[in-house]
Amino acid sequence: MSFLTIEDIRYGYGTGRFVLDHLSFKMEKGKFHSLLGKSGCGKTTLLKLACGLIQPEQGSIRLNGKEVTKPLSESGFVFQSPTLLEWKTVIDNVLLPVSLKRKITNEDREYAEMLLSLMGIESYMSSFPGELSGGQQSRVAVARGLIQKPALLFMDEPFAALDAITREDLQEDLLRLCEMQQTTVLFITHDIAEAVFLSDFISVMDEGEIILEQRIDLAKPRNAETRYGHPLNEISLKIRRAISGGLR
Amino acid sequence: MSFLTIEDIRYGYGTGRFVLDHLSFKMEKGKFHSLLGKSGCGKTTLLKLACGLIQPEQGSIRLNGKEVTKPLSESGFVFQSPTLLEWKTVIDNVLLPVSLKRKITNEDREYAEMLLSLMGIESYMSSFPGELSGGQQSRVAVARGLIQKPALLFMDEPFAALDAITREDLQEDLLRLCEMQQTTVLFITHDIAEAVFLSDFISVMDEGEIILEQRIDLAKPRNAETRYGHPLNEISLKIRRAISGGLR
Amino acid sequence: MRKIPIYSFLLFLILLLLWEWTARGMSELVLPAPSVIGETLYSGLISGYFNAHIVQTSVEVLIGLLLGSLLGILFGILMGEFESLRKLLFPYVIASQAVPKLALAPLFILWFGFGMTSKIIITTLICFFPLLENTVTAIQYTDHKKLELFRVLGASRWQTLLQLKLPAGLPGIMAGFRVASVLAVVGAVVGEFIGGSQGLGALIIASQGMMDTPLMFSVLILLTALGTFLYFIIELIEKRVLKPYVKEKKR
Amino acid sequence: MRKIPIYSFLLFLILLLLWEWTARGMSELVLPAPSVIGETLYSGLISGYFNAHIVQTSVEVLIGLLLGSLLGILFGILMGEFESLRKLLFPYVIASQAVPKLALAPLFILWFGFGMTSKIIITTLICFFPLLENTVTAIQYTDHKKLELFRVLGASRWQTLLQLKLPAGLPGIMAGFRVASVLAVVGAVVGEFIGGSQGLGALIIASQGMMDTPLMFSVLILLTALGTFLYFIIELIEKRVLKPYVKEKKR
Amino acid sequence: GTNQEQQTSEPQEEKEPTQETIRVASWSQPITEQTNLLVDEDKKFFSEHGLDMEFIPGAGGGDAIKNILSGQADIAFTDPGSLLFALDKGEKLKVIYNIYPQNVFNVVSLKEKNMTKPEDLKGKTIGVYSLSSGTRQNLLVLLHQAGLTENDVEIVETGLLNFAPLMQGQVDATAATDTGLLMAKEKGLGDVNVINVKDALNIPSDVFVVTEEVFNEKKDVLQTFLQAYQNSAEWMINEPEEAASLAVEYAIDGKEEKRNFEIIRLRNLSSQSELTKEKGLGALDAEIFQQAADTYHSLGLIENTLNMSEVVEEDFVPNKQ
Ligand SMILES: Nc1ncnc2c1ncn2[C@@H]1O[C@H](COP(=O)(O)OP(=O)(O)OP(=O)(O)O)[C@@H](O)[C@H]1O
Ligand SMILES: Nc1ncnc2c1ncn2[C@@H]1O[C@H](COP(=O)(O)OP(=O)(O)OP(=O)(O)O)[C@@H](O)[C@H]1O
Ligand SMILES: Cc1ncc(C[n+]2csc(CCO)c2C)c(N)n1
Ligand SMILES: [Mg+2]
Ligand SMILES: [Mg+2]
Repeated sequence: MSFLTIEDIRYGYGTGRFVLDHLSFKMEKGKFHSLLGKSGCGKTTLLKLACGLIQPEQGSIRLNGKEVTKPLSESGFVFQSPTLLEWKTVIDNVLLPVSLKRKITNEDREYAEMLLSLMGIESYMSSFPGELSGGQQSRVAVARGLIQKPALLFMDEPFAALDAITREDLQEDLLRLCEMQQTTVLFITHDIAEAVFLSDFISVMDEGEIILEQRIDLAKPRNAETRYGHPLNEISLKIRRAISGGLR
Repeated sequence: MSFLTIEDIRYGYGTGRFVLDHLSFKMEKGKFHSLLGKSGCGKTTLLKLACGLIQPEQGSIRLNGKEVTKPLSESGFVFQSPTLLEWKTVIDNVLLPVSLKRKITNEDREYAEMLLSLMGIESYMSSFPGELSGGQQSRVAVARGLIQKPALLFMDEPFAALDAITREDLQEDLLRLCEMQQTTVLFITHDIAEAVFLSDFISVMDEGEIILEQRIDLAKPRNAETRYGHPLNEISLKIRRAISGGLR
Repeated sequence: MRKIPIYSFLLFLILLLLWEWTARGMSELVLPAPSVIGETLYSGLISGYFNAHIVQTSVEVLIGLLLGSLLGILFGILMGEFESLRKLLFPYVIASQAVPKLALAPLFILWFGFGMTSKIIITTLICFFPLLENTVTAIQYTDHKKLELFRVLGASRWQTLLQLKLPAGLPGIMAGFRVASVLAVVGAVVGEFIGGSQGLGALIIASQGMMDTPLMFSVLILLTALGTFLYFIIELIEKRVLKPYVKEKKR
Repeated sequence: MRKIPIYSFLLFLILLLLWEWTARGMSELVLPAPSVIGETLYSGLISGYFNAHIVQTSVEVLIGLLLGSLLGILFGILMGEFESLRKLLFPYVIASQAVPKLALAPLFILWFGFGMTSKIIITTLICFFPLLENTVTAIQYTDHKKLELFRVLGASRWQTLLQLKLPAGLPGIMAGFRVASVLAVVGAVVGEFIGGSQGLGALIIASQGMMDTPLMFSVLILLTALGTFLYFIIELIEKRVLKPYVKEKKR
Repeated sequence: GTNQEQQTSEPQEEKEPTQETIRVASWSQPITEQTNLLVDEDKKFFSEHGLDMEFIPGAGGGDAIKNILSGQADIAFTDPGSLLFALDKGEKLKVIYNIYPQNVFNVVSLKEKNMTKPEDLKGKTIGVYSLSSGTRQNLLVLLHQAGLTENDVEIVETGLLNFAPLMQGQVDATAATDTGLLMAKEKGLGDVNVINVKDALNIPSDVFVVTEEVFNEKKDVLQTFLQAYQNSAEWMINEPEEAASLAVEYAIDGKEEKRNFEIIRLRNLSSQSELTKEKGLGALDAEIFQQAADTYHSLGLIENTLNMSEVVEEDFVPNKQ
């Protein structure tokens, strides 16, 4: 049974051209889904549609059979750009989603600090976003996306601004967290190996269409071994070919 | 003979902590230099110092023996975030550096169009930045950085928001352009393979220090073969170890 | 949303009726009924009685607004760019604003004559301030990433101003312009209060002398119309000028 | 940069001398010399002659500014959030601004009495507009990425307003506040022009009636001081409130 | 000045080659009651004397005096109150013509209040235009003559629409002028009692004032001007209907001819007195000005005792033929 179903949707930004057309997509509960594809192919658009931020012109988006018409606020989000509030400290930025729901408890604060130290930026807790490096800002955004222990998590290139090492650490942390909390994830990335390492399902897009759906059956828990193992490489190559094959 | 010399500089953002301390760095004329390192280690800071955007508290930065005290406006720049002017069209954004120097000629316009089509976004020429995807915006910024055919080029993670395929295309285009124009480049990236593929010299930073300087002697012109060849992989591994070894 | 004009009209009607009803129980001297005012306004417009006054005031308002806005933006730029200039000049700017123009009438007449000039100067002075403050603010809060970009591109101060700070600050500057456009009307009228023999302000004084409140209210309505017209024009300009911003920022 | 106070003082001195020199050749009734004004001001301050007037006007200014700012922000929020409300109300807002308060003064007196109320209402009305316009603009030009963030986090309209639109628009709103603070002084004084037996505005009128121009100029100087003081206070508040912005945006 | 004005006293003379400019600073805008001063284009009272008369509007008698002090005007059309204040400040001024020898100020109360004499004002609330207005000064004069002071009444400022609070009952009485009362009656003011200030102290309402400097340097022009003004005032007295119809065009408040006529009638009355019947329009009497100055002094409105015989210059007034 699929959790989130996108059926035959169409979307354009009012420019006459449809960015997505006749696109269908499914997400299974508790699974990790990745979207890959050339820059500008419509990944971000699809993610925004899936999370209810924008509405399709045609077709339907259903969560557990119920039409999605507005953002599912119990989900977690990490946008392509960090989008932090400059006038709040790092920890307050992380706690923002909670503070919009209810009073912040000590537990929330502790969890936020835990996430920040997972992200390796616990020492910047009281800094303002303007005082952070690009990668540090994007890690604050990731912590903010995770603060609510969401059942549904949308992430748009969350690790793009990070070095390989930090990135791998965070991938493993993310996988652990998601497994623990049975999170359903929609993840956009340009790093094919990252997608394969993390995902249960990978969809490759091209010019507004999904041109490949790939199930990843690598054993869990995944670790450094998985990462440099042959199976991962093979799948990576296949996906890579799909992406570049999409080159028309 | 080195072209740009950074000697024993120290820099802090006024927070009491020095981001860079006793750092020295050299760039050779016409060569491609990459900076790698964990997020927050001070790469962007070093690049801003090198290009004259900020001044060190101690130490000296010299270009051809002459102290650098303000940005070298004949150079090219690509910042970590695209930073486009929302009220100008894509092509006008690309032409901005020229328009600040002199009247735009037809040649400029043609060159801008050429760069945009190299970047694969020639069809968005008359769009506004707000109508582009994240990766498309970053490609506009790259085109803007190249428009002046600069002798000196500073790029801060220019390809981070791009998919693997586009990225590889652009890497090759960039290499070709730089070779043609004998450009000296300072390039920041998190993609180790990218750095190795592109560079003549790689410096690995950690906590404000340069912990590894590596000359890359791979044959030129570099192509797909270089990319998947054994030598590249080996160097990559070494650099990777340096970065993670920096983990203290 | 399409029913706004209807609601708007209904609200207007209700207010009018309320007014009419209140005024019925009162002397015309205190609060003339809208019907009476309407009559006075209509006959005055038909007979051309208002024409010369309207033209006079409009000319003052337009010239004053133009000068005031230009000066406001100019000084806003200077005081936004040069902190020192700001510190140097701001006491005088505040003096020019906090002092009621009405009190300085004889000086204005002494310096600029009792003709249109002194009225235009008063209007200019009044328009000047909102634009100044909004321009200063717009200039000071430019996104620092874009500023870095311009620095690195070797843009001159002048270029940074014209191509970055002003365009980026345009929404704020336009807000100042909207405020100024309405204040300009008040400015011209206050200018005419101090010894003008023509213009809507002079007419207000005259109508008060005649205790002709319906006439006074007619003039007030004309002033409102003038203000609304200016505001509307500026909104139109704004919509055109700010289109790219709206594309990016509003949705 | 450290020499600014000196230059500022020098400029002031030069202007003062110029004034003294001009005034020497003129009747004291038209333009009194600064020395004469200084004397009047000093003796008035020493003898406590101004005290009650200063207090009265300050109270009106403060209450009016407070009310006007609150209303301005409130209506700015409403009209910024609800396009329909904006369309519905803006003719009345413009009417309230384009109509010179001085003309309505007799009516204000009739409606609100001779006391402080009518002065406060006039001040409120005058302060209101710059804050309204700047708030509307600040609200309308919020960064759309941050708006998306708040939408996605399920923030209510109210939360988006309080935690995003207002803080993000604070620099613009503060600019409106600075304008309002200085206009408040003019508002209170204009209110006192008609029907006030106390307050600096009443003192201006009285001094004009007695043709005591040095006294009038003393009052104008007090008004400038009051305006400068308010402006200064608001700048201080601004510097504190806007610190995080400055961190990010200014350097 | 040149001698040319002398020759121009013959009214028939056509356009002079050189016209002498004379600027008159009024206390008001160009209003109906000053029609005679405004209709030069039609009636040529001034241009036939070779005068190019320029009307400078003002907002109050103080403005008029400031305008002559600053050299913006030659002659001020102003009230004696403003004159006295300026003299008190040490300005050197001359009164050269009595425009309205009658005091036009009054205190108006509703009939039912039954206030008929100045003494009845005790303890009452009385409205004035503003603290600086002639209504207040004249109210004080009236009270003074009745042995009352400012402290015996409550004076409130009501602005120009001062009859409205009277009709609404917010004040017991209001200080006004004859024309103000006329308008108010037109607006439905019911039966009222009027206490006229002229019955207490008949200080003239308006005079022509010049600075000593102008007085000394432009004697001829001034005399020519006064002659022309006198002619115009006589015309207004003789042809009130014509004046009323011309006012429609020339006066800013001349919308209705009928009302213009009423105003002009009132001003014609206040232009004439026993003295003017004897000596001609504009005749001055230093004595009444001295009384005014003394009253203002004892009221504390001015600080110095003034010698008005030095100020009032009777010789310039054209004599009755
Ligand atoms: N404006 C600032 N004020 C204070 N501290 C800053 C500021 N900018 C950067 N820093 C600090 O300086 C250090 C180096 O930052 P820098 O931007 O150079 O890192 P980076 O190597 O480019 O990282 P990334 O890969 O994440 O972009 C970081 O620890 C950061 O917190
Ligand atoms: N606001 C907008 N207005 C008009 N067109 C838009 C807008 N946003 C995106 N587009 C267009 O829609 C297409 C898909 O954009 P989208 O952001 O979904 O791409 P993406 O796959 O996320 O790309 P990237 O990897 O570069 O982030 C692009 O061609 C882009 O030009
Ligand atoms: C007939 C006549 N009516 C009213 C006034 C007006 N007025 C009388 S005293 C005074 C105070 C000075 O401002 C003013 C304005 C006048 N001069 N002449
Ligand atoms: Mg995207
Ligand atoms: Mg960086």
